[in-house]
Amino acid sequence: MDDKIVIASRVALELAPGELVNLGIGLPTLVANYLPPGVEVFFQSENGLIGVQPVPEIGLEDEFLTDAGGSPVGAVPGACAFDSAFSFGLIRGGHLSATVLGGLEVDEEGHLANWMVPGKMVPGMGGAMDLVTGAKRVIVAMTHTAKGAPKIIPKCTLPLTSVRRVDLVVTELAVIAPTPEGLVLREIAPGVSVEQVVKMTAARLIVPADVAQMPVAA
Amino acid sequence: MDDKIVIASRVALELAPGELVNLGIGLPTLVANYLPPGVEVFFQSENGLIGVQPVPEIGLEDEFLTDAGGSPVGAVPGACAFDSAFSFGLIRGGHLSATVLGGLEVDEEGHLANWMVPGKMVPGMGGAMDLVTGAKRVIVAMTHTAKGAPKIIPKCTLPLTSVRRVDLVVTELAVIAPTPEGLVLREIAPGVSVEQVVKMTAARLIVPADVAQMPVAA
Amino acid sequence: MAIVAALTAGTRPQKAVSVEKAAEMIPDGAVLMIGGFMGVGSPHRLIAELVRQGRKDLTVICNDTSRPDNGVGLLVVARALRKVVASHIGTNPETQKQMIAGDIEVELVPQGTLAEQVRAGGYGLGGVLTPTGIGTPVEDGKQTIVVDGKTFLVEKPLRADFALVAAKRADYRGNLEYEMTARNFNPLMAMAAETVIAEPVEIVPTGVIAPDHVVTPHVLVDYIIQRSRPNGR
Amino acid sequence: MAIVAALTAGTRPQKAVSVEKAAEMIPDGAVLMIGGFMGVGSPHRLIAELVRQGRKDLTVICNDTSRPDNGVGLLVVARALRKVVASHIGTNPETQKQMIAGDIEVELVPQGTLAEQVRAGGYGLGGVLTPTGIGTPVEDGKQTIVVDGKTFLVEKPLRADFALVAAKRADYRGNLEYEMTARNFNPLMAMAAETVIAEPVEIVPTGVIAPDHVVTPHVLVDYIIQRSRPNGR
Repeated sequence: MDDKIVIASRVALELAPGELVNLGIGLPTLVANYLPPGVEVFFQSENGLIGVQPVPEIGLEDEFLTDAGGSPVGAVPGACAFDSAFSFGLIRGGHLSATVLGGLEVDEEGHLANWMVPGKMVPGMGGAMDLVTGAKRVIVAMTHTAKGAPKIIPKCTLPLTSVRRVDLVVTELAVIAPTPEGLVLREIAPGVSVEQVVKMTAARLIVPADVAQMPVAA
Repeated sequence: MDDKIVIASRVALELAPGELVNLGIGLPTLVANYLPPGVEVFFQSENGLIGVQPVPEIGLEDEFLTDAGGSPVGAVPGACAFDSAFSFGLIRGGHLSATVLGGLEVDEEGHLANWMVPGKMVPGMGGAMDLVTGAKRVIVAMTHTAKGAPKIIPKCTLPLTSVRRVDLVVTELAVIAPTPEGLVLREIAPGVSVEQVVKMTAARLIVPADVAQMPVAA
Repeated sequence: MAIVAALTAGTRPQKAVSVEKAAEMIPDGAVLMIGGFMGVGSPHRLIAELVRQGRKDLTVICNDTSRPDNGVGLLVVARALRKVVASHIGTNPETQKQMIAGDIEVELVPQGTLAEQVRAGGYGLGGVLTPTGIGTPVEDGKQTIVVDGKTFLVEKPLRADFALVAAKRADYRGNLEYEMTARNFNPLMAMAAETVIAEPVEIVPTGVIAPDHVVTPHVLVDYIIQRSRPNGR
Repeated sequence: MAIVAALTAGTRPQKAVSVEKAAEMIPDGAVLMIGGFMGVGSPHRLIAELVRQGRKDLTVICNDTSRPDNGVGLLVVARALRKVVASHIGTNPETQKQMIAGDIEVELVPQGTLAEQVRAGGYGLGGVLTPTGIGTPVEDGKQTIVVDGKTFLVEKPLRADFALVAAKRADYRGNLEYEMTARNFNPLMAMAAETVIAEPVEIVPTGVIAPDHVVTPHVLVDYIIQRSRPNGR
């Protein structure tokens, strides 16, 4: 199965009915496709909307309604629009149940780096720093490695997004929970061994006796 | 002529077309009645409206539209409603051309005290401190004396409303401009002498050679 | 027969409550934000019910205590309050009387500062930097800060256990719209409390309030006071 | 014959201007706030006209520099900018290229901080106290403050010479309404500049926009870009 689907479908299980959730551009956006039946989650787009959904039909795009990447989206009935200060009031003020973001690095303290590679890629942090600082739960959805190199490492080498410890890291191999004690391996993907995960992880992993199997999309 | 009418009609001459103006409860509210013909001024009410006007007919009151004193008002076409943070953003942010407020004391530094008499009257400052601190021009509209005692004094004895120097003081006897050099007597009311004004003023008044006659409502 | 479906089938939390149930959630001693300006835009049914239930020792953050027979004034007269944080109490002699007698603690705050403090509490900001109050008794005991050579008061964020907000309209989800000067502190307070109870004048189907006209998004609203019934409150 | 009365007879300042005249008011070197998010809600006609007139050395405060062929991106490609203050430039390779070459100064700011800085500039606040950016490069060289034991960055207010805002509708007075995610920074910027130029999609008679639906009050708007004419821009 595609790594992205494994990750997105697993993250989707973290979301509860009625929650307000912000999905980052890219992989995190896919999470919306894997919500369990009957689970209605409200998606915020930081450019100013609660109630984002896909455009229902090609040709029905509203030129004044896009996601934070500038791509056309739709809106559910009961959606609400607002300005950027309000949008980040929701984010910084703890009104988001969860934010799902991509990551470049996560370290043993649960710190996330995901907004720049000095000298190479300086896109800007956009809303990421506010999201990681303010959301009730921060879920990092990323591939376990980049070109074979572990992204979960002892200490971030890239500039941090926030000093707030993220709550969960979901990769195609594992689900890892940063805690005050360190990174706890919670689940491993089907067909993957604990040893494989440990090998692909540069950071020290705390491996409890009861590592569960990661539920993934059927 | 009624003192209040003298004061209100003189203050009205200070307002220019298109300006945004906040009138305090009481005497300052009367100013709206004396705008010169053709001068359209927009009145803000700090409880959340630009475009306040009197209720056009008895019986047409909107229960959700009052002035800051809780009395029913009307709204002009093109009025706009907003929350209290926005309302005071207009005020504190310098978007008001002028605010007209009552006063208990004004002193030689141009400081205003108008919100409490310790031990006697502690109504609270409401919006007065923000108005005096933030409006482009602060015009104090008040009677020259209270029970015979001068209200324009060397130094305020009551707690200040703001350390910002007010721009103009209009009483039934005179128009006085606080300046860095002190209180300058600009105009005297018809039938009043400079000596009378000086006598009724406890503060030192700077009296130029060219004290004008105060124009009042016909 | 009334056709009232369970809108909340399975997964969605129930928001509609009676005014009695809503008031019962609020314990003695709670910290409340109550919307309204001289009673305009105040949740009158909730206030009356709190009085009826005999609530005590409340701390209330509000613009003013209105008049003795209106809005927050009713709670003052009922001696339900231990403390009031407000910008103005001058129109309610009962507040002044209880304050002088030492029965109620009153903290007076400039109106614009109060609005920003409530907003900061809801927006996750560490405080408000305002020039308002500098050189006045409002400054007493407060931290100041110099930014680019100008001195500002550092006013702290405010939060509450409950926000009681009045709205013109709510939709089924809880999106709120306000009317004219009844908006005032309501949308700010709806961001700044653990539990938000909305008392709308009208309830309309989802979608009736256009997205651009929603002022308080439904995700902020925990409970919607049911319409009063012919034989009830 | 077109029936266009002088609405401004005698006492009211004229607000309607052509896009050419509006752009001419903006000198080289000016500090601009430009609304929009990835070009959605940006004043496209004004931007194109500034490019056409060859404006130079501008400082632009905006959310992002969009793509090279859209929104603020056009100004970047035209090399009209000396400095950009934004939260994101990653979608415009031209901005990155000029930044690396030292041709344009880029100040990156967290999006929520940028929004509050613009708001603080318009609201007369001394700064913004935010937890965002603490312990990251955003903190470098900035003042911090401890409030109730928590550390916050002190981010300064932002103001501009001109705010160029895009709106869905303006009425004759200049009241503005926005649509969906095209609102973004526009209403905040309309508070924070010496001169505010609004570029509406539609212009409607005064009263068509209900008071509760006005987002930017007319008193903040100095100029309204006229509708394009069949033979003009």
